[in-house]
Amino acid sequence: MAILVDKDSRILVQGITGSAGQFHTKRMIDYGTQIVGGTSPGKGGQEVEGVPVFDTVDECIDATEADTSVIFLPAPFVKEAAIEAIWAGIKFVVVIPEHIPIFDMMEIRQEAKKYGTTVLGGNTAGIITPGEANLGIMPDIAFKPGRVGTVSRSGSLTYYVADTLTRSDYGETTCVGLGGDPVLGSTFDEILKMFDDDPKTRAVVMCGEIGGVYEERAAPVIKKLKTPVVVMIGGVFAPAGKRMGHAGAIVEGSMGTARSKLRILEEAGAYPAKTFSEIPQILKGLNV
Amino acid sequence: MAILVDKDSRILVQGITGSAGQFHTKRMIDYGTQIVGGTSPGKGGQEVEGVPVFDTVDECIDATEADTSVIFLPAPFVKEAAIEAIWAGIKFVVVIPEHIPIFDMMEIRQEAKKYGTTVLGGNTAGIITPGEANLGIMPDIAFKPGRVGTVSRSGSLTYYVADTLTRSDYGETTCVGLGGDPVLGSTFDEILKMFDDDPKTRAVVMCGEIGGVYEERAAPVIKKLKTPVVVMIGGVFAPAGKRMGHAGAIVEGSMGTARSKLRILEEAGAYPAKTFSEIPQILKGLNV
Amino acid sequence: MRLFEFEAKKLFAQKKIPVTQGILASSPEDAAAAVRELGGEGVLKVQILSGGRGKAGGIKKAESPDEAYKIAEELFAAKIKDYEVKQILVDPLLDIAKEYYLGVTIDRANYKIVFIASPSGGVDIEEVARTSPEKIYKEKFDIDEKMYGFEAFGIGKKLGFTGDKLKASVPIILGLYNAFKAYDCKLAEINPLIETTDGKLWAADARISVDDDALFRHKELGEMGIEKRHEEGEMTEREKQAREWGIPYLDLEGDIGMFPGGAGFGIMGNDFIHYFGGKPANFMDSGGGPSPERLARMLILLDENPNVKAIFGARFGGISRCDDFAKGVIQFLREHGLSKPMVVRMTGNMWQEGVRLFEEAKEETPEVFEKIEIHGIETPIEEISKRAVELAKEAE
Amino acid sequence: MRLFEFEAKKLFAQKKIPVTQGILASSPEDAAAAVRELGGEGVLKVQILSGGRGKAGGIKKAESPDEAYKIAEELFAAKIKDYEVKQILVDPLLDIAKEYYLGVTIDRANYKIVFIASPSGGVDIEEVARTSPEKIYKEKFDIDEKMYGFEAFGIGKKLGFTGDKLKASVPIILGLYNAFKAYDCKLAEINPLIETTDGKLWAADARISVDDDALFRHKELGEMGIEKRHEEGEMTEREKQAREWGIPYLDLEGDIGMFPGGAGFGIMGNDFIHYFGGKPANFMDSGGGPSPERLARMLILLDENPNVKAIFGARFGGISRCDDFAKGVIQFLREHGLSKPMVVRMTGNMWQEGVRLFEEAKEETPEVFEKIEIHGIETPIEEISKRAVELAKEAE
Repeated sequence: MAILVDKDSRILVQGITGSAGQFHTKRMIDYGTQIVGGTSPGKGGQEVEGVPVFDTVDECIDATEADTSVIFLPAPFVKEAAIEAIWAGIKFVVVIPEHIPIFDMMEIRQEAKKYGTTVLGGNTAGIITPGEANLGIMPDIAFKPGRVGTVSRSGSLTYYVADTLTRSDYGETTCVGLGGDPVLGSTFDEILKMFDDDPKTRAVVMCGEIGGVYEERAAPVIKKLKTPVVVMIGGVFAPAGKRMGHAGAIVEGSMGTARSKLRILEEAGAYPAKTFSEIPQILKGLNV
Repeated sequence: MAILVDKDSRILVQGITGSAGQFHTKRMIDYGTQIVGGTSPGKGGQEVEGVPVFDTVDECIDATEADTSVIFLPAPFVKEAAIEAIWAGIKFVVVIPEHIPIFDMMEIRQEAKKYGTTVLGGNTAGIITPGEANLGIMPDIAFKPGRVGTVSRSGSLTYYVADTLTRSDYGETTCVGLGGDPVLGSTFDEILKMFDDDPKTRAVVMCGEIGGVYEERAAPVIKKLKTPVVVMIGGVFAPAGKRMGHAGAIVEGSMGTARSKLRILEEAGAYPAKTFSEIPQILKGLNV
Repeated sequence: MRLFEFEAKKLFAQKKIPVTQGILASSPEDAAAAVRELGGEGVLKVQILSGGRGKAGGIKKAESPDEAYKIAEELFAAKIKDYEVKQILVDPLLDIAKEYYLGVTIDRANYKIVFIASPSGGVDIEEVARTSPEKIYKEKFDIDEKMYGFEAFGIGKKLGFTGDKLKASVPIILGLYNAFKAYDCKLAEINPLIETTDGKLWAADARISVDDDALFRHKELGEMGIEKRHEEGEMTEREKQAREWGIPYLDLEGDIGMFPGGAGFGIMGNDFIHYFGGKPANFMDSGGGPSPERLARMLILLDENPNVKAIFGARFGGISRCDDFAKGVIQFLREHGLSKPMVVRMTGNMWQEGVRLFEEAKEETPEVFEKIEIHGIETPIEEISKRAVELAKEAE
Repeated sequence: MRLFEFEAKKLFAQKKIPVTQGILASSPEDAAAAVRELGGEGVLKVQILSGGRGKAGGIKKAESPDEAYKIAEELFAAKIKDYEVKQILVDPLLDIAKEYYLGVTIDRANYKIVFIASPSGGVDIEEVARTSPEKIYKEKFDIDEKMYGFEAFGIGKKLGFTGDKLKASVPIILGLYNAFKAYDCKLAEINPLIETTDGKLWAADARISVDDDALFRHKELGEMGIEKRHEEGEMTEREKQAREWGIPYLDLEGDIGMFPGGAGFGIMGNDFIHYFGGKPANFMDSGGGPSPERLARMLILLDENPNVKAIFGARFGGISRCDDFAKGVIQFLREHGLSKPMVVRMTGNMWQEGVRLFEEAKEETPEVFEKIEIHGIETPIEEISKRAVELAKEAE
């Protein structure tokens, strides 16, 4: 078992004919990921790495029964692509590009909620269920199948955490990159709930960082989970970021510092790890 | 019993301080209609005909528990007023003014559907439940309590039909003016269903006229009603109106003529009346 | 409010739709010069507020400036579909490979905006809709919905476009939808959308009808020289007079002058007259509670119409009062007289008083009321209709 | 992208918000002339891309042109909050009766636009939010929602406005919301919104931050002279150099040069150094698969920084390969040398090959690699952090 993506996921690459699309399509296929089709408006009928290209997501689904999409397109085109996929019935969309306009991601999220679709990103390294499917740009090398899930805003932290889990023989069920953009398609709490429902996931490592309020938002959910959550928050010693004017301060209040995030998550029952090497120690203590 | 409005309706007049608002507030009160408040942004605190005036619908509801609104405002202000009322929780809104922009009425209708609100108009003479409440600009004189409902796009036809029913001693449960504008807040089928659910309404007289497709749309509903429907359609001999370009013809097809309306409604089981005097004869034949 | 083709094209051009760049001509000289500027040939299209110009002879090809002069001279002299021709749009000639149809309107029954597209564009699109509905593609939108690029792309595909033409069709489809929304349209059409032999797409004709009731929020149209207007071409002199007086009025072909109340009853009264074998000469709407002046004007319109043989009058005293109505009519009759027989019925508010006033007036000045018959609530309106038909027959 | 006050006011004015009509001055002469034009008095406000100008002495009242000249001279010479002052906005003096706050931003946690209003505007609004939250009124909107007039009216009422001022507040509230939406803002604020003693409302200050990632669709800003920019004022020379090279870089106060991979690990690596008693000298983001040239530039930034005592290097070979990383670093070391000790760890893709390349290079030219320590996957990153702290301490 895993969450969101596995060996049966039928994956569509939006923007498959671009250079990043082509490059990562090959990588994903090499990993064994089931890439069933791609889209590139006006280039329907071509092939990329043996994968058929379609003009529209509708056509791709009709021909391939794709149910999952990963987007490799310049940021200005992401909103249209994601909403096209959502409307067409794709249930999981991974937005790799960074610099998605905030209003666009808000709109994508709104449509996703209407249609019951999960969106990751923008600016995510993607998601991997080791041994089954690798969607995005994450390196295979850090991962191996196992029993701990990870969720992080940062690609590089995901690699370090997975590497730690892999070398300590825990391995991973699924590793989820939420993305580094200021407004994200999914939040920690949503992914944590999915892990909680996955019988194979025995614990989750959640990596957050300074800024924003997505980590804090996870606290009430963590209180209710059966699955233990180990938490690392980067930026305890980072210089204070700039607030978005008075309005930002009024809306986000005292949230957003690494210390506030750690405090709130600890209070909710998460197990804090300062360094990667502490993670397997904590898991061992929890009999995971 | 009655539909949509009765002696317990708590009615708010939006635009109560305008000349039409003042004039008809007095008329409605004189009829015994329960007018509990009015609104006029910036004039909160005043009184009109002994009725308290508020700045906003929210405030009016808080103070008076209004549940119904009748709008007397210039057409450009109607959209805001209607949606304010709908959002505030008013369940029935009567739009008296004519010349409401089509897009505005579409938007009002959309919000009304979201909130489960019924809207009549624009360009309606209003609605009357004889002996209980008179909302709008309909003359009292034609009406008396009874057992037949009426629904019409035209105010003047409503008076003639009610006059006929009154003088033939059938009387009326409720008389509903849908309004004369091209896009309306409610349609025949919706009002017919309400009458069908009203135990006191023994028959309904529906008056339509040439143009539009609201009459045709009622046909599938009429087939299912327990209550008999007498139908009059004006414009059998009217000169053909102009079509709205090719697009209009494509969308509305062969609908819109008085003859097509009559044919479709007769096929659905409605009883056609050519003249007013035929109405009581038909009703008698139906043992109403 | 219907726009002229050249006006609609201005609005489309603002939404990035490629429209043919024609030249507006107000004289045969202009038309010849325009054709010269377009390289020696062009299409002359009369600018009138009506469809079916082509079939009515309002669109002609000119292959030289001289020919353009001659054609324009004829067009300016003619009436096309009852409209005087004041302007001609001289468009470049296109090498047509294929014609498409694009249109947007409101589906009132379902409260949706409908975008309509067909690969079989041109004059016979309505025929296509009837006989080959599978060639008509419709997409519905809520009033607050925008059209996404991928939706426009999907419509372009349905039209059969591929490659560069498909890409070129997307902004046209979006532009048409956006123009419809931006200008509170009741209708926006490109028919035909022309694909030329060199693979380009052009909006060769443009039709827009703006919701008159929404003009108050479209000052930008005025700034573009598009003013609120009425469609004079089809109006009779009497209709123009009535409009000046603010009275909704339409001339019909019969001989009974209709002097009724609201529009709804006006339409029904017209039917009643027909049921009893007569034909109304007009349609008219009094509005609620007409002033004595308005009543007088309504009667003048009927009295001065030579087609009118008899007048059918009906008043329902609703908010207004029948006695006020009676006073207004009596005053007019005494001041102007009436050359036609008239039958009038009053019912509703103060009808008895109205009848009494007429009877009193008749006693005072019987000569004025000789041909006037007054009824109250006791006579059904159907009887009055029948009587009006009789009066008209007697007057023949 | 933060806008200057005078730029934000231009955008507000386009949305019909009444902004004070100030005059922009680039010299003391300009400032004096501006005050003369405003009738002999005015407020001089430095135009810098930072809040808190008032408290930092960047807003001064002048009661004569001469005084304006003197104040402007001082302001142009000073640095306000680390920013050079290049322009001063000279605003008319207002007779202030009361100050309000209006702001719009994004509530990221709830995916809503939030409109914020308070009757207690002015510099201390954040304090008000903390101590008197009941004086802060918030209204949330979905991203595709417009604000209706009656909603704006409701907000105006919450601010305590009545009568004409209430009516005047509606277009200001709508205009602020519409500006926020129209320009893809992250923030739009009017603080203070001033009520003058004569009962008028004025947006006396204006703050807008536009989403940089959405600038591609706001060509109209460029047409208004508002170009994409960076906030130079607060940057060190090294930060400016890094930006020119396209390297995300921030100077910190410590002595350990951070040469890590992605931003996420960069933030965490900074914490690790602290956990072991050290202090990083910088934050840096390599981006994915940095070129040899980029690696060289990253190292130059550290080597030329006199504060840096030792360098902490970490590479996770993900999509990129550790051997490529090793080659780039080795090439730099051979060409430029490195004056600081460095400890480097490689893990992930091809880490063994990376370590081998370093070892080979060390054998070939041991003098170059004297102060370079290379580790592979077997040494945890925490050990490397600890070692970097030791190296820095040794170097003191």
